[in-house]
Amino acid sequence: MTHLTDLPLWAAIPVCILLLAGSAVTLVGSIGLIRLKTFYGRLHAPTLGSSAGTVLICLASMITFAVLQNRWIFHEVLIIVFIVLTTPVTLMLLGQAALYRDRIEDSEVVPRKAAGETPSPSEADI
Amino acid sequence: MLLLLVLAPFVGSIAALCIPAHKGTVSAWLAGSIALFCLATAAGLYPVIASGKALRYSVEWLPELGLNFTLRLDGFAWMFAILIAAIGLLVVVYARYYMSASDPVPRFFSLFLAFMGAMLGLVLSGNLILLAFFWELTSIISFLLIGYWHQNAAARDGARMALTVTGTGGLCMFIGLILIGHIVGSYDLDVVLASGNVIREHPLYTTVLVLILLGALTKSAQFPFHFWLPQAMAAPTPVSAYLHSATLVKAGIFLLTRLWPVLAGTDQWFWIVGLAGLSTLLLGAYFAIFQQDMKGLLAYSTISHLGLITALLSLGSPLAAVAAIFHTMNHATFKASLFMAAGIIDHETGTRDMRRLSGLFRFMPFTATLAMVAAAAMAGVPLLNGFLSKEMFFAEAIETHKYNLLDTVTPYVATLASIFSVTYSLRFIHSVFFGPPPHDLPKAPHEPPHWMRAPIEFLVLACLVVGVIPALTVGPFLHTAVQSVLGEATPVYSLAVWHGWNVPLLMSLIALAGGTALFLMMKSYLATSIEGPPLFRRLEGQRIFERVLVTLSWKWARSIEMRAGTRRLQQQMRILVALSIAAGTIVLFSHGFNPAKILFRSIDPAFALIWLVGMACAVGAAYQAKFHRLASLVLLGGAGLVTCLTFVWLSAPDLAVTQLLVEIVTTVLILLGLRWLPKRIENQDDPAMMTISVRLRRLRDLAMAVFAGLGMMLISYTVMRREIPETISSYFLERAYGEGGGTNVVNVILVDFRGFDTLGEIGVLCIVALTVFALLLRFRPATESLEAPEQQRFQNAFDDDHPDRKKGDSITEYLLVPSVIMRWMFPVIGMLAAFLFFRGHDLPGGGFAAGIAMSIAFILQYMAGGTRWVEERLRIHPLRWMAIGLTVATATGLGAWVFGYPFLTSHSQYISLPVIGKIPLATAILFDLGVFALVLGATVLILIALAHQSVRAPRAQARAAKTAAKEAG
Amino acid sequence: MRYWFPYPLLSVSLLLFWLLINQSLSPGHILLGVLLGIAFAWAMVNLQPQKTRMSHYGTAARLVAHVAVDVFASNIAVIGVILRGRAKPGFVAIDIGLRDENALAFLACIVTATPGTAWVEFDRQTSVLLIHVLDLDDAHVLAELIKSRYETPLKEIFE
Amino acid sequence: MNWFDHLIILPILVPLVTAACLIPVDARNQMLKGVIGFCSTVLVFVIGIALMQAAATPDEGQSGAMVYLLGNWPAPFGITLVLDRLSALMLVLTSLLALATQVFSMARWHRAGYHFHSLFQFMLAGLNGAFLTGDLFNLFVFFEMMLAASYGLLLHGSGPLRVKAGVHYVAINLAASSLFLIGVSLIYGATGTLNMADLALRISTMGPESRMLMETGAALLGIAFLVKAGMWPLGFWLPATYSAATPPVAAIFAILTKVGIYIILRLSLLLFGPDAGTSMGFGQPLLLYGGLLTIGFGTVGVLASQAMGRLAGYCVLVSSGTLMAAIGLGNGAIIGGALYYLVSSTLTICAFFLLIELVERARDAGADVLAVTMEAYGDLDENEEEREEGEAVPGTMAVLGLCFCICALLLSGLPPLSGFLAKFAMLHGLFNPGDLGGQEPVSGAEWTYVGLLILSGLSAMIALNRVGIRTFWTSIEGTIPRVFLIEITPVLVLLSACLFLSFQAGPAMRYMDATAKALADPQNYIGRVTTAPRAGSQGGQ
Amino acid sequence: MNELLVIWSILASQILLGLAMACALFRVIRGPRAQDRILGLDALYINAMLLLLTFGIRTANSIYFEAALIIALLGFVSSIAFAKFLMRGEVIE
Amino acid sequence: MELVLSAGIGVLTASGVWLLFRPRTYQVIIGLSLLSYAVNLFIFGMGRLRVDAPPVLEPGGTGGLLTHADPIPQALVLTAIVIGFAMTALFLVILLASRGFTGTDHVDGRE
Ligand code: NA
Ligand code: NA
Repeated sequence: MTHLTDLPLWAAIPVCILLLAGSAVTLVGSIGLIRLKTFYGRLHAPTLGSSAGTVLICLASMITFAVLQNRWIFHEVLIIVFIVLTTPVTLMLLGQAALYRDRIEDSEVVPRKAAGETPSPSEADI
Repeated sequence: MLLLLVLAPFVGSIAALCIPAHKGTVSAWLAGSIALFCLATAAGLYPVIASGKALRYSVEWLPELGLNFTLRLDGFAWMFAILIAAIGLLVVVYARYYMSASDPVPRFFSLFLAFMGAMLGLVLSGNLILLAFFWELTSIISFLLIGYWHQNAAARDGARMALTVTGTGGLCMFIGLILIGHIVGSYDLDVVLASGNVIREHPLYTTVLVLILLGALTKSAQFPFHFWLPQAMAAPTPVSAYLHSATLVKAGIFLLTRLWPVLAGTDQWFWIVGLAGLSTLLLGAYFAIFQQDMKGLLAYSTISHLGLITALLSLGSPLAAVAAIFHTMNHATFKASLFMAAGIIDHETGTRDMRRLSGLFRFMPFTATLAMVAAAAMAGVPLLNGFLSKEMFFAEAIETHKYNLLDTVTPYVATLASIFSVTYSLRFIHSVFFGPPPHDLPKAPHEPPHWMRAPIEFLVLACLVVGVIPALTVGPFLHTAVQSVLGEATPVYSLAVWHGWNVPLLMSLIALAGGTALFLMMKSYLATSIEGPPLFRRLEGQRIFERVLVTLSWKWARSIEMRAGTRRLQQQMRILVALSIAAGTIVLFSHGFNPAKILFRSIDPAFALIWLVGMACAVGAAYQAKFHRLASLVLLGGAGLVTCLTFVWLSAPDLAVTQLLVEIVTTVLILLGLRWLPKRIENQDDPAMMTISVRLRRLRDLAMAVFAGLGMMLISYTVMRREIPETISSYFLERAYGEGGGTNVVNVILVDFRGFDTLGEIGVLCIVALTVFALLLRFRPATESLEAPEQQRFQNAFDDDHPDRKKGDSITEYLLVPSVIMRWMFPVIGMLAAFLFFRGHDLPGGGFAAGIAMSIAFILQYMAGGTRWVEERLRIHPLRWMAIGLTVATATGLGAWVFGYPFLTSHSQYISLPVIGKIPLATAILFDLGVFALVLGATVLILIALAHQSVRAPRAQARAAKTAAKEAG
Repeated sequence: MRYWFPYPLLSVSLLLFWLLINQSLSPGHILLGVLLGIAFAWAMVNLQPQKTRMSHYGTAARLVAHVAVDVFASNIAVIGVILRGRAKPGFVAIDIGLRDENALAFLACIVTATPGTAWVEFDRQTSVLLIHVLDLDDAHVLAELIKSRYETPLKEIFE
Repeated sequence: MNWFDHLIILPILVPLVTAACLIPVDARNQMLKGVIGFCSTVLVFVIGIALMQAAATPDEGQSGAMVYLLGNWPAPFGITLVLDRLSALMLVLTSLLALATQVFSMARWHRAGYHFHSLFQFMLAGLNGAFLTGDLFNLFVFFEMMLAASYGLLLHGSGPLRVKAGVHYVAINLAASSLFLIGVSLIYGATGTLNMADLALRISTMGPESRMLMETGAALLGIAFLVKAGMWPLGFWLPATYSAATPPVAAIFAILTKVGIYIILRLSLLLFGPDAGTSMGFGQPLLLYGGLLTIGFGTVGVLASQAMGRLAGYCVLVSSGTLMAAIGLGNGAIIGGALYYLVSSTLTICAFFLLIELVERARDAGADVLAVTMEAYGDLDENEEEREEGEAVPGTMAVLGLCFCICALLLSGLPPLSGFLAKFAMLHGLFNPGDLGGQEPVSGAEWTYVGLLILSGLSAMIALNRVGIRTFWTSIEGTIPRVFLIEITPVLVLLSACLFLSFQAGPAMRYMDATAKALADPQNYIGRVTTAPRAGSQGGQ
Repeated sequence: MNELLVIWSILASQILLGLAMACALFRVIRGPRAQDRILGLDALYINAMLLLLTFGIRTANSIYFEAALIIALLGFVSSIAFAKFLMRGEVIE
Repeated sequence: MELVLSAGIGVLTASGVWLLFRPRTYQVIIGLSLLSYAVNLFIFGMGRLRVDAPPVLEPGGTGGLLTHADPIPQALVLTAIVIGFAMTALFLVILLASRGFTGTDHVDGRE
């Protein structure tokens, strides 16, 4: 069994920095979820966690295990890849759903159906 | 022989059932020969018991409990057996002519024979429990006999009442008899009869007495349980003649007499039995006078005579007992003949109403003469048998037995009742046979066929012969009977017509004179009066009984059922939770529960933070579940996520993985269901609506919920803070690798140590999937959920409104990019499932997790492409997967048999292959494969079945619309 | 060959995935990975995803590098926006020439993974992409940037 | 191990495998499914008889409990199956009921929905597993299997009534299952074992705090079982559920409440017997008073019910309450009689549920519920035209009437059938805890029990009388129902089983008494389980 | 020294992530609209995944990795189910 | 840890039980789910809490309760999770059917 406390200082420092930075970025993203006023604004907030946050923390993990267990297979990459591939799907679908719902309610802040097309009166009803 | 005596009627009964309905005569012959056989057998046994010994026959039935099929024939039983068989034979002859061809006659004789058998069994029982057995049997069969003409409402009611009253009494008596067994230590009649003192001195004596008397008094229709008997007159007359003369009602007398040596002689006995007997005697006679129905009159007279016998038995003197036994015989003869006579009149004239009948002497002189003699016997006219026993009764009545009021009034009551009895006998004869000729009778009266009258002739002859020369005819038989009951206490008595001028004779004369006078006074009143006696007309026992029964068993029962029970789920849940809380609290505090000291120092702040989030999720989910279902579901997901994190934190990676996967599937599942539920309930809690009671109810619910939560918290904290006891897990931890062949102990437990649990668990999953599938095939959505969701309607309308768009463009466009990614995810998730599967035995994962992961891959495709799109491309056979999975898992377990090991014994081995190296092979993997297949199949089936509703419902709707259009057009 | 290996790139990726996730390069795992990779590729045939032939791996590498840099930069920018609490959000419509759906998927991933921009809607008839931008200075500049920096290389790779 | 040793597990495996094999068979071959299922049940029945004989054969001077170590792991570590007289009895009873109801269902009801026979076999597996297992958590698993199948069977045929009843039934039972889990895990947390025999051993030497927690667990567990057994006030779901189920399902449900009773009996005598130290007799007052209240409520319900289905449901409650109170009296002598009563009343109720449907067909001609459900919401139901199996029986009403009479006699405990003997046996045991003639005083609770026993019989008599008269004696205009041989035969078979029990009361009662004795002295059971040898010399590896 | 550093910084980062979860939860509870809640849940999932990664680092045990991987790979499934439910009123058509 | 977890169990139980008393079927199903989390955690807690001691052995090694968490409650929870999932699915479908037949989502099938 290995323990984190066996980590040499030269590795510990970058690991700590990466960890703190990653979680801080994630926290800021989540704060954005609170602070940003509109839904479309908030749509951007989780991406901080899913991009920088994930990458930084995964890096920390890679370093830790590489050093501690002398293991050079970085399966954390998988997490990065999957997060990058799957988060957009959620956000895209959510964004479209929000857009649709706002259009139904005839909200002023959202554009009509994609540019080049003027909203028809019937569309305003829906 | 005894066995034959009891069994023959039952055999005959079954045989009669097999006779076709129209062959009434055959069944009559059958019944007659059985009755004759019984009579002959019983008669043939007389020499054996004449010496005073009892004949016994015993077969083991329930020997451990002291219940044997013991038959015992002594003089008293013999006397009854002869009565039962002889009168039975006569009634059969009579019934042969009485019953009409349109009735199912074989059924009548079948029941009749069964009743005879039960009655014989009752009197021959040598075991108390057997006695109770036949006792209830007589009640039940009499119910069927009384209700024989069940098209008639009176017959139904009468039958029901008879059964209810006598059955209830019988059940009480049953307890009493068991108690006697408890006191005496045996149910054997011989033993019981020898233990009179033990019983009378036992603290339970009064209880026993009351219980047994309840049985006996109800059966023999003693006041205040007499009311069923007149109602039972709705039965066919042969039934009445049999039941109310020699058999059913005499069963109570039989029991009282039988147990007389062990129960009688105490104050309790005297008071209860005496009071019942005397009041029945008097009231029965009084009521009889005012009956307009011939059978009603006879019924009340029966009640009265039974009261007489009971009163005799109450006195506790041996001579009285002799009188009782003697009167039992006599009453049977004259009452049977009177009933038959009444039946003939009813049969020939079509009515039994004495107001309509009159002057029948002209039309049927022979029958009239017979009836007159029998009625005279009933009235106690000298030279007939009724006179003899009544004389004995008077003699006993004037004796002093106990110094109390009841004993003092006995002679007066006896005389008065006798006056009444003369009155009603006179009335019976006079109003039916004398007076002007009858007019507008339903039928023209004439003499019945000779053989129908023959039984009456025989019985009346018996009355006469016994009345004139008692000592020579019934003397010895009576003596045998008396001796078998009283044993050494048998008194000296003489059976003679003439005992000289004495007080009893005086009383008889007073009765005759007074009765005649009374009749003459009331003659005109009776000829026109309405049914029922004055003063007591309102007090109709059966009506009170009916009302009580309805109130008790219907109104009260319902209101209790409503009050003590509930059909509402919420109440039931509250009760369940409240009881659980109570159970836990009581147990804990009976042990002096002391919550473990709360320790703050080992709290991990991050973990605490996570749980703050978790608790907020839980409370939020609970709060939102009413108003915002989607939000509640989201929050539920949050709580689940926190649960997962907890599992990871606290060293349970397997649980975390499984919980996560299940979480995802559950969310999709509930969302699929949410489609068919009402969307959102607007907050209706406007303050005006919130009455105080609603608030209080909520407060109570909240208090209970908080209490339950607090309880769980305290208990779990207490357990978790304790040292772990010596547990069976050490065994698993030590042997998981060495003997189970895997390093992931949890997985080894699941597939090996406790693989049987897993087999059961996947079975449950399989069952649920099948149930869901079956239920959804019959699913009918609520009407407002039937049409497509409003979003789709809007989007489809939008597509329709725009010429450049096709229907369905919106959804295609919406999913254009996401579906690409979702599709490519399919093999990736599949690989993940394979990964989870293969590593399960050594690291977190396993067949279950793999199965769920794989099913998520499929569901994702359904979400991306829709049901039809996927099913055009992928053939998934969830049912087959399930069947294969369960079979594989079981077969793996069975494989161990071949090697002589029990089910599910696993085998693991490492196999070396060139290039690849050592690979582990464990049969447990095969088992896990079964788990995988089943979980995959079941999960997919559940989700897909639910998803299919979106396709099915519109299709069904369209079909319905088409059908409607076709019908319209 | 095509019949046996319908999606070679997919099979290779799956093998890679298998080895990474198992943290092993043992022959047994390679064999298993290959088998599974091929098996799932066959399964994919039924789902009929659009087949695309990828080429220009150099361009792909460059694109990855660009994206990494952009993501990093926009992370910082968005952190700033959130902490400052001031932003000028807005929608931008961009004409996109990409037809290949896999390429579109990549573009979507890039745009969304980059903090500050979010893919909201794509009209297939008009090929107009609507994105939401957290802090919008100039819509045209952004549109051009996306077209040149992401769309063009993707077109090169996939079409 | 020889082949006979494996016989114990077959009552679980045979139905399980049969169920699995029936799943993919096309729903159109329902008859084939039925026949296969029937064969499986027959097999289980035969095995049950063999096991019963084995359990009853004295072995080294003691009545033998056979132990089966699953996976060849020794007790208390692995899961053990234990066969003793009691479990063998329950196995035979279950399969007898199953045979009857299955045949009955094949006339028409199995076509009312889908996967009837699979669910039925699953239920058998679950029931048999619950009877055989010697492990608390495994008991939970089989309980759930049985319950899950019962949910499926209750909903078989769908329809508003069944679904409405289903919501309540499932919700209550899910909550109860949570309690079950809490109880089992608490017991594990306090004692460190799941094996019942091992638990019994540990209880005698347990520290006070562990004992407290263990008893709390047992109390919660008890509540869960009492829900299943239908104790007042936990059993309100029962009449509604039973009367809503399709007849064959309601009939097989007759055994479900008995599972709760079985477990209560098993655990209370095993764990809280004379060796349990201060835990001796734990929970008995609750059982006694709860049982008495249940009889009372059942009695009232029987009187208040108009529909026969509900009436029968309340009869189930009465029977259940009678047994609970009998156990709660803590009088060993009553247990033998109670077991006899259990068998008799279960058979009767099962027959009664089957009979009800046949009888009610006569009452309103349009009661062909099946046809109604079929056409109302069919989708895949095109193949469901009325196909009738077997031939109509002549003299239908007479046969039905006779059967009804017999049922009424049995339910109200009147002679000449086993209902009467059962009541007698219980009362005998109640008054004579020792030998007959011992002069033990009778307590107030015991008197109440006697009174309620009589009252319940009385109310059954009155209510059945009322219903019977209404059905058979007043409905002249009612049509004569079409009843098929394979529908009436099961009823007759069940009733003849009661008849058999009455004639063979002696041997039957000896078996029950021996069972009761073995239960009262669990040392033999515990010893058998804890010393059960593993197969092979070095274990199964 | 480095023990302290590592332990404290991990703890700090876990607390930060825990706070991030709390923020996401705030959005879930607060809404105001369904899409906000779902977005919050998605963020909750990502934060939880990162927390799991830090937990793996803290225990220097890669056994917890799978849980994180599953969130990364499958966590989006429930989110898109929600999103699709919002958009189309049903999850699978 | 114990305190936090037991408080969590308590809150989950209370929320779940509160929902069991509510009249809407949907509330009941959410309540049962919350309750099942609580029960699962409760079962899990019965094996006591251990951090970083998963019951996964070194290849070839043996373990004990000193070095590893108790695996039995974990196995029990796994079974409970599966059964809980199945029951949730079943109950959901039943309540859908109930609503279909009765037109209301009240637990008693009528308002
Ligand atoms: Na973005
Ligand atoms: Na999610």
